[in-house]
Amino acid sequence: MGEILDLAAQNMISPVILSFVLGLAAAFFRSDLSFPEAVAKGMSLYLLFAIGFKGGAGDAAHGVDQRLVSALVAGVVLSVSLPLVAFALLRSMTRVSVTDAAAVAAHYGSISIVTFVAATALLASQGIAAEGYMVAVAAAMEAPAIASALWLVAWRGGGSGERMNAELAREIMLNGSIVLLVGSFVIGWITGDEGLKQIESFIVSPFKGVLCLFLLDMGLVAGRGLRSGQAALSGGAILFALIMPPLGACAGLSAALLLGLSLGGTVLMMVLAASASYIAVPAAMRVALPEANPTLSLSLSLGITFPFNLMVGIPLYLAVAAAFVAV
Amino acid sequence: MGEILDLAAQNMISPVILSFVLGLAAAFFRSDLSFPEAVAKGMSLYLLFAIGFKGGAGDAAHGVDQRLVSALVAGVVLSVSLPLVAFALLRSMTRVSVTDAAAVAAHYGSISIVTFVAATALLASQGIAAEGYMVAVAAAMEAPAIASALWLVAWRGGGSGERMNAELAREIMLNGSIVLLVGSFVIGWITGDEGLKQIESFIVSPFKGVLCLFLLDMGLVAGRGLRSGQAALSGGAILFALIMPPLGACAGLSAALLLGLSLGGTVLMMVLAASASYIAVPAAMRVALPEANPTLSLSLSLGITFPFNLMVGIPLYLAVAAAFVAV
Amino acid sequence: MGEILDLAAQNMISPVILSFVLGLAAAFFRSDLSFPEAVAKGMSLYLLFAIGFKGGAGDAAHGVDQRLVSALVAGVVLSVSLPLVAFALLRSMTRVSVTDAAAVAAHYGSISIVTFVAATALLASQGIAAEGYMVAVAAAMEAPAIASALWLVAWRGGGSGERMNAELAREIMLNGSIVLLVGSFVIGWITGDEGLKQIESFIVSPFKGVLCLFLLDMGLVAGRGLRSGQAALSGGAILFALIMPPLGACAGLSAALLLGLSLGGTVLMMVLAASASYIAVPAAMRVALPEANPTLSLSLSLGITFPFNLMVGIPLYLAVAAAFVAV
Amino acid sequence: MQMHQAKRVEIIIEAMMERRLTEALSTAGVTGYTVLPVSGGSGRSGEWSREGQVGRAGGMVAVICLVRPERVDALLEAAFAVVERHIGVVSVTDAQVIRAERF
Amino acid sequence: MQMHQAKRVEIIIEAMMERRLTEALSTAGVTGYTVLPVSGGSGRSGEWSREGQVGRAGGMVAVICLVRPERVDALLEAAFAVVERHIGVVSVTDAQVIRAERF
Amino acid sequence: MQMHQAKRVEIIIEAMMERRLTEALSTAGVTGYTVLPVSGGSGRSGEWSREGQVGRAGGMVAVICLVRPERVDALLEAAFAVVERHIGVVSVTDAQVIRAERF
Ligand SMILES: Nc1ncnc2c1ncn2[C@@H]1O[C@H](COP(=O)(O)O)[C@@H](O)[C@H]1O
Ligand SMILES: Nc1ncnc2c1ncn2[C@@H]1O[C@H](COP(=O)(O)O)[C@@H](O)[C@H]1O
Ligand SMILES: Nc1ncnc2c1ncn2[C@@H]1O[C@H](COP(=O)(O)O)[C@@H](O)[C@H]1O
Ligand code: NA
Ligand code: NA
Ligand code: NA
Repeated sequence: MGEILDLAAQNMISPVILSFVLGLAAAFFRSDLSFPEAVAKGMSLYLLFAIGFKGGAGDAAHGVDQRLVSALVAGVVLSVSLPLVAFALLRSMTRVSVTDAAAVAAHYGSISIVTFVAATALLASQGIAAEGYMVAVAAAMEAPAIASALWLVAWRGGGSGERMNAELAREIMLNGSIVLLVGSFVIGWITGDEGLKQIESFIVSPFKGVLCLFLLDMGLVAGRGLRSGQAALSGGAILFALIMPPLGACAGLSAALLLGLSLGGTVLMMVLAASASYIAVPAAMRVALPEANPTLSLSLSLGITFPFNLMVGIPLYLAVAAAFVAV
Repeated sequence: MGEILDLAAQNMISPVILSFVLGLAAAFFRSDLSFPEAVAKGMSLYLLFAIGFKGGAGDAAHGVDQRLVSALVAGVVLSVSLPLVAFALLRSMTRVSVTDAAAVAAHYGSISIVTFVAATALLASQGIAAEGYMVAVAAAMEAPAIASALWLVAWRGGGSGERMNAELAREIMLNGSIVLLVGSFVIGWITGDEGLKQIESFIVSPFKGVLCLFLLDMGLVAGRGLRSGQAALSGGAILFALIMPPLGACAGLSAALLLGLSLGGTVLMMVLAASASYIAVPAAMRVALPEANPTLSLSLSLGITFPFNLMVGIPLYLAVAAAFVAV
Repeated sequence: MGEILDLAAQNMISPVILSFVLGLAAAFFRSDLSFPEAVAKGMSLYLLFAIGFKGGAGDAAHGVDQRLVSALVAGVVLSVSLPLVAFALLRSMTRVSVTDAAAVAAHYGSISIVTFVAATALLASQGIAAEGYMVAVAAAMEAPAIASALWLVAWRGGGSGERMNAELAREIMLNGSIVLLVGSFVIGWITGDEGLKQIESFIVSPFKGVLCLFLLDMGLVAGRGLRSGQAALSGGAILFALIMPPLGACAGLSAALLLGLSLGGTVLMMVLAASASYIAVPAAMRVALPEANPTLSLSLSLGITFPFNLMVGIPLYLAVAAAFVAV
Repeated sequence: MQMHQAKRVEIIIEAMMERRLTEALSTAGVTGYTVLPVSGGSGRSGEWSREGQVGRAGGMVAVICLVRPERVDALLEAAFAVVERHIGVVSVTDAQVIRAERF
Repeated sequence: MQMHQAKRVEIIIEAMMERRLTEALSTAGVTGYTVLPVSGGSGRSGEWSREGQVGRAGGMVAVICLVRPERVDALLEAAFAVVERHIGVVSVTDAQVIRAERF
Repeated sequence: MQMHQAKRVEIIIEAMMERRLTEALSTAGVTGYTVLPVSGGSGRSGEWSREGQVGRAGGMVAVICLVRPERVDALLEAAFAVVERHIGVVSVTDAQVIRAERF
């Protein structure tokens, strides 16, 4: 227990987390500090490219083993099934409509890539290795949750939800962040260590610094979102946003143990399951479930679950994983 | 004397200064070279974060000594009182209105963070250390000059200047650049050398290169501003923009000697006092003194004082400081 | 022959080329992956500054020898004369109008700086040095082709082409990319190795990584352009876009042999002659030859010639040059 | 200068729906439109701003179409079919254009 | 398609005043508006452009409000109180909108 | 609020021609205009978008001028001379402005 607190405390005073806190604080006090949209997007493209490439290059050495495939399957299963849990919880804990519950559920089945990135940074700083292909698992988990949510709406009759058609499916699967993550994973895998060496001083050395600035921006956006989204948040919804991540992490842990992942891989699987989308799913929901209130989903996923995972969740999941997985 | 010229010459042919000159020249010959607004803002956010963090981390080792507080007080006093000098000079040397004189005075009481950054770069290249907390002093000097200017207008009846109310004060104090500078200073201070090591290859190694590109952009903006602002500039105003910096530097020198700052800290204090704002104050003036002509203030501070300090001032102040402060 | 294929294969699986392919693929499958305009421009400003500076710093050691001047002259001659070849080919191979043929010809007389950059990256990875002043040659070759094209239109009466007047000439010569390239070349030349050392970790180490992201963006833009420009492309035009680069490369080779350039310099001269503009010339054509169809020129230069040079051309030119120039 | 009657239709719609809207416009025979970026706004669903945002969701764009008066109805049907279930505003103004052959 | 009369108010104002303007609009009962970025312009105070700029001062934004005709006066009073001492332009056009319940 | 008749002229033109247009407007006595960025569009020359683009060619801007009705003809002549050979659209709407002394 003391060890967890220690790790959490150490995590809390890293530049990465403090930058996020600075952003939150600036938004809270209504500072006009802000990043241009283009700069924020540029940083996120950089992070996706770097994390994908490094994952691929890390795996190139080992070759694609059998476990990649089973990990992908496990990820998809988690992404499809976690929304059902989230939906049930939301319908019992809050009074949100079927459509809203389904939309929120989709966010929690999917993943937050920046939470994943923060977890890899923490693992790296602790010298804990992880399977490179977890990046591919992350990409695989982005979309399936959306299908679950649309199915929930169709089943429970929550409005005129657009049916999952081929056009929509294509759009979701070829979402920019999925394509960039998978693409750079493949490039890293093909070019391997040789390729990594060529662009190391771009994607490895400055990585953590960029992550700081990006989290500063995320803090600003999350803080602003919380301020304006407050009204939409009931106590039950907030509770949900704090309970769902550990529940997801448990599911991720089970999957990781079944797969026999390393300690690092287990933590990352937990983080993926525990985190909630704030890019791919919100976009898909606007197209497929326009009646759902976007403010509710984003306040929960970006305003509550994201900070929770960043500050408390990740070290917690690491401590729990360490109890289950021999190093 | 020869030594000063030497240093000035050496300063002049550094990539940093030459990049600025390139920008000026490109604007002068009406090249369409330009940086997107988002990129310029992104670079300035980077520079503020990096300089703040490094300042904080540098101080973490020493602990906050008593001198931080006295240096902050000295900075505030300079920022409040220099506008009075500037106002008096402007009213006697030029025929600008009370409002315009007050607005210009506010710019000169406040500081230019990029001049400060350029000075730290020169100090670093000369191997001269400086107090990390000078970054905090820089932040503290941004705003007080605005209050002075508004008071001058109220006193001399120069129009319907908005009174300094709580809302306006909050807005000015929580200006994005102040929050980022102070925030990253605090993060640097908390995480110390350990934190610095984590993000060094982002905020230290590429720093000077980013500064080059940023100064290239500043040259373009300053040059364009000079071209279109020319008309607003009388000989007296130009003279003011060349006399005020050394005057401010003298005031800064006195303060630094009183405080017993190191050679590096003394130079930085002189630079802060000598430099004129081009971000925080112009914004505040548009809200509080909309009748003031923004072209005049910006032409003077960005078009004349900024290049003067960059190219002549900084090495001059260093030479003078070296005569007063034992290394 | 086997060696060429080897080099081409090795080139193909570098992160740089694969990033471009990823962009092409993403555009082809209509992914919504995209870079903000400001980020794309920011990366191109970075690449221009870095390549210019490095070229200048590389030359500073040697001093400007006589060959710089003759290389510049050779570049201008190539830029002026290649459009005549391109025009003749286009008029015989396709049925495009005089104006369109002239506009396309201007693109092929001018150069693509990112193809040049990719070639320097390949040379560097093979440990082959090149004359730093080739950057200046690149800059010198950007504009003259435009004059040729306007002259072709005037001669063949292809519409109301704006005559090359002083205003237009100034605008073209002071095009942002030319000014930045020449300016940073001069800065690099003045500050030399000393200057380079100061900003090395900004313009050297991360260079290749930025190039990857930039080429990813170029792939997206080229792919999107091809998809929407398809209709404008006849078989003859496509053939032209594949034949013209090797022809240009031959002309470049001859020039390089005459000048007695090193192996690296020879390759770069070939690449310059072989590549087609996609920034400076398209902009000039919109002003001077607005009747020309911009989609045609861009589809050919960016959609066909650029990928051809990047993936096949550069290693091919290197192999050919190696047969002619002793190392 | 000889001017021609036209309608200026301005559709402010979620960025995510832009492609669907412009495809619907094309299908309805509208060939010309211009898209302006939007940096923020406010409506029944609250205030928003693009600052620091990464995703496209939560942003809007303004699509401007100049059309001949007789075509405005077809355009509005098409636009409305897309906008109907979505956040968005459609307004029409009388305008005059030069070069009528273009619309 | 059934259309409803409305007014389209376009306020071009200094970026620094954006928040004050939108707060004044809200206070005046205007709930919907859209903010467009502005990249440059010219007026009595000279020409300007956002290129390469870092600060917000010196930039402008365009705020577009569609309102029912009877509400336009309240809106203009509110806007004018903010714009009065500041650089800015306010124009009103007759427009038609679909979905009147929104305005 | 006292309003004054004016014309709102909106010129959507290639970004490369922006400077030539605004110089022509100034020459024609138009002192005020505002430039809005344009992110994409479609016309006879096909669809386009600014995403990921580096050069200025292929982009457009929207220039808005509010002028007194009696000045609109001079403005249109000047604008047309620039737009004539180029891609672009010009529309004019009736508007009302406050502070007539500004136009
Ligand atoms: N009356 C209006 N005038 C201008 N823009 C509006 C208006 N109402 C809504 N909008 C825009 O449409 C968006 C969504 O509106 P709403 O569906 O009411 O939340 C707002 O955020 C504004 O950008
Ligand atoms: N007549 C006008 N039409 C359109 N925009 C204008 C007009 N007059 C002024 N503006 C805009 O308002 C800004 C400030 O105008 P001014 O206060 O005249 O300097 C200008 O830079 C333009 O962006
Ligand atoms: N009817 C229209 N309404 C609005 N914008 C248009 C219209 N026609 C053309 N445009 C704009 O002008 C550009 C060039 O048009 P065009 O010359 O027809 O290719 C288009 O890409 C649009 O941005
Ligand atoms: Na999840
Ligand atoms: Na000062
Ligand atoms: Na060429």
